[in-house]
Amino acid sequence: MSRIGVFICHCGENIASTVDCESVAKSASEIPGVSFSIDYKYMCSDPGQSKIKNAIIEHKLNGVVVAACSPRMHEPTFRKACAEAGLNPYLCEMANIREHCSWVHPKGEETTFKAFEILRMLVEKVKRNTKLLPIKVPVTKTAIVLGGGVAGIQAALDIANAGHKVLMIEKDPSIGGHMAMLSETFPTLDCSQCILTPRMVEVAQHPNITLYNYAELESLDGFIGNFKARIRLKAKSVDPKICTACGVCWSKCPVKKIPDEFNTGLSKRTAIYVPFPQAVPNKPVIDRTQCTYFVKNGKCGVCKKLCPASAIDFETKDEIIEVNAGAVVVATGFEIKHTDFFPEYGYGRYKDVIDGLQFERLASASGPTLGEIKRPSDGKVPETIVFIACAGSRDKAKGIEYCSKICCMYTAKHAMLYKHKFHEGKAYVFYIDIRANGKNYDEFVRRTIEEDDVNYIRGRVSRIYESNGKLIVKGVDTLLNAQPVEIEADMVVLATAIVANADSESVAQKLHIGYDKHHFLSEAHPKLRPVETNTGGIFLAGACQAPKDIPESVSQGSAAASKVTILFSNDELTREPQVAFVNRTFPPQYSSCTGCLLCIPVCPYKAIEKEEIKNRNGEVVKTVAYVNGGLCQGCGTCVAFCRNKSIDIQGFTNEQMFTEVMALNF
Amino acid sequence: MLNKQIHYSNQQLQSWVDGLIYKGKTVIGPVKKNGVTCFSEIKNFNELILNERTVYSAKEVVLPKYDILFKFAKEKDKVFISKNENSLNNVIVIGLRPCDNEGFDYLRLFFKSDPDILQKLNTFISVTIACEKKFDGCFCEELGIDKNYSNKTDVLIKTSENGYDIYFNDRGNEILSPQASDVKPAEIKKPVPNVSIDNKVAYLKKLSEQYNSEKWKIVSMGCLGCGSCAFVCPTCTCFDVQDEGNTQNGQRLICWDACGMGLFTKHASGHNPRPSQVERRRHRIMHKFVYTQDTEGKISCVGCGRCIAACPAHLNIYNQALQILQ
Amino acid sequence: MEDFEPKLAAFVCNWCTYAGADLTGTSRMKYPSNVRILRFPCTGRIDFMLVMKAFDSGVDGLIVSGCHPNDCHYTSGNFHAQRRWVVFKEVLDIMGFDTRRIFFTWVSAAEGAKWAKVVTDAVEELKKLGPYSEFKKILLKKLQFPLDNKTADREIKTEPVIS
Amino acid sequence: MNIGFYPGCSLTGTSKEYNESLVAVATSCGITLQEIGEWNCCGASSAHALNHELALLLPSRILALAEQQGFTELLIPCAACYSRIATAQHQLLQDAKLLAEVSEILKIKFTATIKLFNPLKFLSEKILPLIEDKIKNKLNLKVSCYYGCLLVRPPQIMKTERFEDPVVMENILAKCGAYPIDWNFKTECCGASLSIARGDISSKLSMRILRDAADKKAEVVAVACPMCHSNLDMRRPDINSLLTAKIDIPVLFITQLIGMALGIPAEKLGLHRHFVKNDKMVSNVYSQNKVECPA
Amino acid sequence: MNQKINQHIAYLMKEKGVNLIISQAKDSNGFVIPHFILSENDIISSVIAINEMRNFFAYLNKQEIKSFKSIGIVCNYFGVKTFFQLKFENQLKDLELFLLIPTDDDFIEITSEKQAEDYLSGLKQSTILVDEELENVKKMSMEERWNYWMKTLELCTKCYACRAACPMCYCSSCTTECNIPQWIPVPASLHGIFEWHVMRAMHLAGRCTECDECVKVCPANIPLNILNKGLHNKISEAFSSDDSSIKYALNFFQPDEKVDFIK
Repeated sequence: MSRIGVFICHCGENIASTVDCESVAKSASEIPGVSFSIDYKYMCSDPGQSKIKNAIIEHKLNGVVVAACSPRMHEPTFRKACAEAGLNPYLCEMANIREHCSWVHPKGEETTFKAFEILRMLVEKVKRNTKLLPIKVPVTKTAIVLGGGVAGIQAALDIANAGHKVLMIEKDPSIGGHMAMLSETFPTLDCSQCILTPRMVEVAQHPNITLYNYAELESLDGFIGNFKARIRLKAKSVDPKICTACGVCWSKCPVKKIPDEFNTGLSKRTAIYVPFPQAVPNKPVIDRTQCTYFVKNGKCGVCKKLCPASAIDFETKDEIIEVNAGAVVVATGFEIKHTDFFPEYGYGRYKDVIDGLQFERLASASGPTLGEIKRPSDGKVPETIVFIACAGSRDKAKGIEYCSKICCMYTAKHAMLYKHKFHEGKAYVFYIDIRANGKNYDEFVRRTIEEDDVNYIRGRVSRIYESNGKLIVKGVDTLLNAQPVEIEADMVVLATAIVANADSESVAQKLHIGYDKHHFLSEAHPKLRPVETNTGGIFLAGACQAPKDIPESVSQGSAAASKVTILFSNDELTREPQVAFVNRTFPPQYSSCTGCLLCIPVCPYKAIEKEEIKNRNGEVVKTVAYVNGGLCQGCGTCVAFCRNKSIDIQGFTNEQMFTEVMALNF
Repeated sequence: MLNKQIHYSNQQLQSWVDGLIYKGKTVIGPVKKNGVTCFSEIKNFNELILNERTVYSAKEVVLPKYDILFKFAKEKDKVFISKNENSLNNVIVIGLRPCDNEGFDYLRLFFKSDPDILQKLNTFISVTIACEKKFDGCFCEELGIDKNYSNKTDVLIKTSENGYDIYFNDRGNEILSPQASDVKPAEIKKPVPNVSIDNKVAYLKKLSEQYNSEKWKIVSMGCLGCGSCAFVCPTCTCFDVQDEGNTQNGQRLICWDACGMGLFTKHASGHNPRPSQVERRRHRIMHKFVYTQDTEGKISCVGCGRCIAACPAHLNIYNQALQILQ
Repeated sequence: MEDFEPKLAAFVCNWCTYAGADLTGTSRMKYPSNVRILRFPCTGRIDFMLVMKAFDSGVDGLIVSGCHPNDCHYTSGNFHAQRRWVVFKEVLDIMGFDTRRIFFTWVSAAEGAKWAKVVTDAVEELKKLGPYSEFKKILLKKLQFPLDNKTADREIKTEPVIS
Repeated sequence: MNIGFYPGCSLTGTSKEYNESLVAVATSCGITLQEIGEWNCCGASSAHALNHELALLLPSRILALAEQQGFTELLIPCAACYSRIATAQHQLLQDAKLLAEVSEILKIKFTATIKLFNPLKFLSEKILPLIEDKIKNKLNLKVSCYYGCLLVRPPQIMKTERFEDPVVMENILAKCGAYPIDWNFKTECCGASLSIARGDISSKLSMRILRDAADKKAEVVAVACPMCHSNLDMRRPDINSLLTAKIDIPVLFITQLIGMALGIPAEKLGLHRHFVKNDKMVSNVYSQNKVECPA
Repeated sequence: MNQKINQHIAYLMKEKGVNLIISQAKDSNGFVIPHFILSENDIISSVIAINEMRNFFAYLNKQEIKSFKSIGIVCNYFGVKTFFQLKFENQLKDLELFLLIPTDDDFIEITSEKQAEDYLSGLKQSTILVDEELENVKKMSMEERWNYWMKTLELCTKCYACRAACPMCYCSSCTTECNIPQWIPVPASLHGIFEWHVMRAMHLAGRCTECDECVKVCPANIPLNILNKGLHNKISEAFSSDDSSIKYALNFFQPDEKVDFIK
């Protein structure tokens, strides 16, 4: 028999001004099942709450309905009060007679009756409420950081420094990502290698961080706090423990014609190689697609013979290891469009039309030209360079309508570097708008224009073509009363668009997270939860979510790390018990679920899986749906979807909603 | 006992029925609703369909598919109840067949201890039409029911050369109110009870020996477990009681139920004494031919063949019984 | 049918329309008091059976409202609900049910004014349509009281039972 | 094998030689160009600047007539006509209501799904596979292929491959033994639309095109559009007036070059109709091998 | 069944260890009824036109029939459609099925889902189903439609023959049997019947294979299939932009798709 306490709040005058609380309290006491009903001026105040607590103890209530403001406001308060009085908090419901009744209707008998009817519906619902306990999910305190760029490194270091284990997975032979390829970084022009390499070394040496370089995530299953990941360690053919990185192998390797990815194709590398001098780990790797031993099955093997430490073994295979983790930080970074993407700039035919990253390599001291700006075609120092901003970005026709955010800044930096290295050189920058909105950013661009007299032309470049050794750049200057401009340049640098990695779609599918139409990974909420995703326990950092510069990537790395440390702050994850469950019945039927599993695609959180019910000697008796309490966020879409009502959701069960709807009429 | 006899022409019969309706009697007869023949109140004679066997039996008149037993309401702390009085006085059911009357006769035996329903069964006046030919699926003769004679009715109409010979007893006399002149004592050939029927009934009783035979499995394979055979059968009486309403007021309803359905014998614990269609089909056949011989003293199947027509797989209950007995 | 006061229920999603109705309250906008609001975690949770039960309990109209597409707190609840309503509305249309009495809308947490307008328009429309008498005819059970010839059967004292 | 043929006004007027050479090349490859009956002007000259509805209806009527007369494929050699008809087809296929309206006005029921051929598609899909073994005279001329604008723009409708740097003409002429040169003004505008209003601007633009061809030592310029030809050939005196060093590179239609390669006699190809003399270049092409190919 | 099928049935039972064939036969009054073949001598030859054949897949929901493990079913196009849909819904799990589809004098045998899909895609079936009863119901005004349905549904006695004969109604505990809460009123009052038929139509939306068994078995011959056909047409027309790999439209959605009646 239900013994329900009804507590009607005056909310000062907010409710009492239009609703006659006493008569509602009186008529509430007549509702069958209500054994205590009072009204009070401020229910949410301390005296108000103690009235509730005393009533629970004194009248042995097994259900409480507080008729006051919106549950979105004070439901936690009143539920905590009931819990303190020993009543399971989920047996307390709120009837919203303020926002939905007293404030929006005139004073009168009609409004009082409506308040009573709202109250009665909740009383009927409370009669069907059951005791619920928050869900406890164990948490494995190891984090996986996918991607070794600056964002990944920052996240890994923060999590490791917080005392948790980190597994970093990097698909290239060395960590460092795109930042390692840069020369200097805006706005302070400090050398990218100098600020990044110490961090990379710190990652390599950190006791809590295990670095899997030249490795990819094969699959990820499980849910927040209990992920099971399978990592594919690509065969390096060189045993890092024995190898002393003496350099004999990559100096003697006969295959020297492979375009070096790190130097963006401006120089060549050998089949066995270390991407760049400051690589971490600084051990070589054999590129099996190019090495003649693999391509012409066993022809060469020079490196193996010459290796003093005999660390080279061609027979090693890809290895798949299984790890457990509690959270995943995705920091897989970005790619840029290459010059062949632009028909109007020659389909990538002209050697001296290069992209921003290639210019970075030219300007970098460890680059192919050791920091000298030289034309890739004939190696001469270019007298005139034209920089073209927004190459591909903000261009609907090219399908990239967003702004790549950092090109204005690095174009200004490139121009400044060029002028510092070659004072007499002439630099032009074609731009639409200069977006320099970071700290000291605009000052940096003004310095490029005023001190290094790079002249900025506001206009687009329509075509580039080569004519007797010169690159004719046909553009327009929209500020000088729209005069067409034609510049004979020695080199053209395109600030090409930043796009998502080619494999970002498959990574997102492996992690069951969303991605937008440009294949950037989708955050849970653009403003309020930028580093989280819709899947619990998976966080984002850096340019994989959207184009961003180094300061932002680093701060997102730290933000994701803080989310992970919050998750790992206690051993168990407690969650609201508003979670779906598939019903179970007595043996021959085991569950009313027919196993049609049509509900699996309905769940936005992929919380519904197939479960095979086995009998004592292990045979599968029935396959039914199973809701993973850890992942379910309690939206209830599956409950309304299930034909024979086999799935129900705690807090909004079928029976509760049924009685609430039927209480509508009386 | 049908002791009197008069002769009506076609026209006279029609004007008699229209007269009854005009006099305010409720006349219920077989009508075609949306392509389905069932017993329902008629407003004039030519609504009647007299040449077909109805899909739904006349049991509907006495035991409707759902009926309100009583309504209840709670005021302050008292509960008030109002019984539902719907008696069948001055109701005339026309278009019955001899097998229907046998059905009603069985119902009178079955409900002998339930005053309300018994009172209903005995108040309405039944007008039976003898069958010339058997409809498809009928097997009343095999069960000893004479298809063109029934003494368990108030009025019996038999077609003759130019019209109808009508035999009636004194209850029938009230509604016919014939002129004395054309009333003749009924000379009607009462069927001689042939002995083969009694040993047919005894033969059917042997079904209980076959209770555990494997043949039930084969016989019941075609049964899908729906309720259509029970709901069209004139002698099926199983019912389910349901309450509808809310915490203030509501009503108690009695509605048809069928032993064929899985839920019929399911216990609250989940155990089901008749777990599969084999047991359910066996129960239906045994109930119709064996169990009622002990309780009511006669088999409760009247051989009307309605269940065969309504069954999704057209299972023939009589042939199946014989098949089990071979 | 001026003096007819329609009985209107509203199935709303907790994250958007319920919050929108709260906002209507906090900004003290007025709307007719015929509506009774029921809270659901998401429009995805609104079952077509519950819509039928609403009409079973004698309402004259029903508002079903939730987050705008792509606003759903659970990302796709409203999309699934939308597809279900397309099919449900079709079967009611074929059966001749008066689907004008079901008002499907999207009201976000910021659209307090829109919520007031939705309720006012709904009540206006229902006043024009009048009570849903055809459907109530077949709802024979609860609605034909008080009892005609009632006989007191027994008294029930509701004294507090210490469980 | 026959194909619907829409000559348009220029092929029957100022560029008669394009028509003659096209027909000659087609017949020698066994393709009959069947002119569609009572065709009307495609509205290229001014319609699309003055009246959108007229600009749609004129080409739509051509599509309707072709479909009505049972053609499944339609060759439109002039780039301007092709651009107008292809744009109309694009609009009709995207908007069923518009198609219904237009067929209502034209009183002809049609679906506008006929396959259109611009000169490049026709040459590469229909002619190229056939002339492999029919080459009589190797052209061995340095040729710069000029595409102009209408054959490649707007890319969504024309759907030409590598629309900024097309290579279709180069491939065809290479098969005919010519040496196509890589130059930069393939798709630059020759100022055709201003040729009447501002002759000076179109002369300057055409001059720049020819100057680049001359720089690259081209011996002949191949074109596939009457307007390009008229600007580069007919306007040569004005162009030369802007230059210190005269440019006398002849400008021929690609069909004429192919015709010469197939050995079709010069008169049949209308080579004598050009302003810039080309008899010296033509004679040494034919003189390589004396055999005259039968008419 | 024709000669070829009978021989094949005999072969299946002897070699392939199939121990039950659900065939079809005509009874004395010409009704098509299920004919269960347990051994060779049960095989009979009866001539049934292909469109007269019925869909007996509902028998597979019975525990006693499932226990035969390896079963053959004689069926027509709708049978194959049902088989494909049941396989799609992970039913018929531990059953080995042999579908025998009689053509004029020969037959086609289907055992796997793939074969069923090819067979179905072979027959170009229009996505919009034409049914003149549905047409003239749609033409009626709302009141007429309501009265039409109240008149037809009035005869329903809730015998649940439509549920028993429907192969897609395989739920071990149907929502009608759920009494906490009592979703569907048990008595056959007009309101109870209305809610039952709306629920049945909704539960079959997008899954019904239009074999019309429900209409054939309904003693009150209520035109149930026009509800299913109406929904089938609505689904294929409203969600026509889903690509063909989507077999069930109601648990799928296209990003930012719009519906007109939601303001």
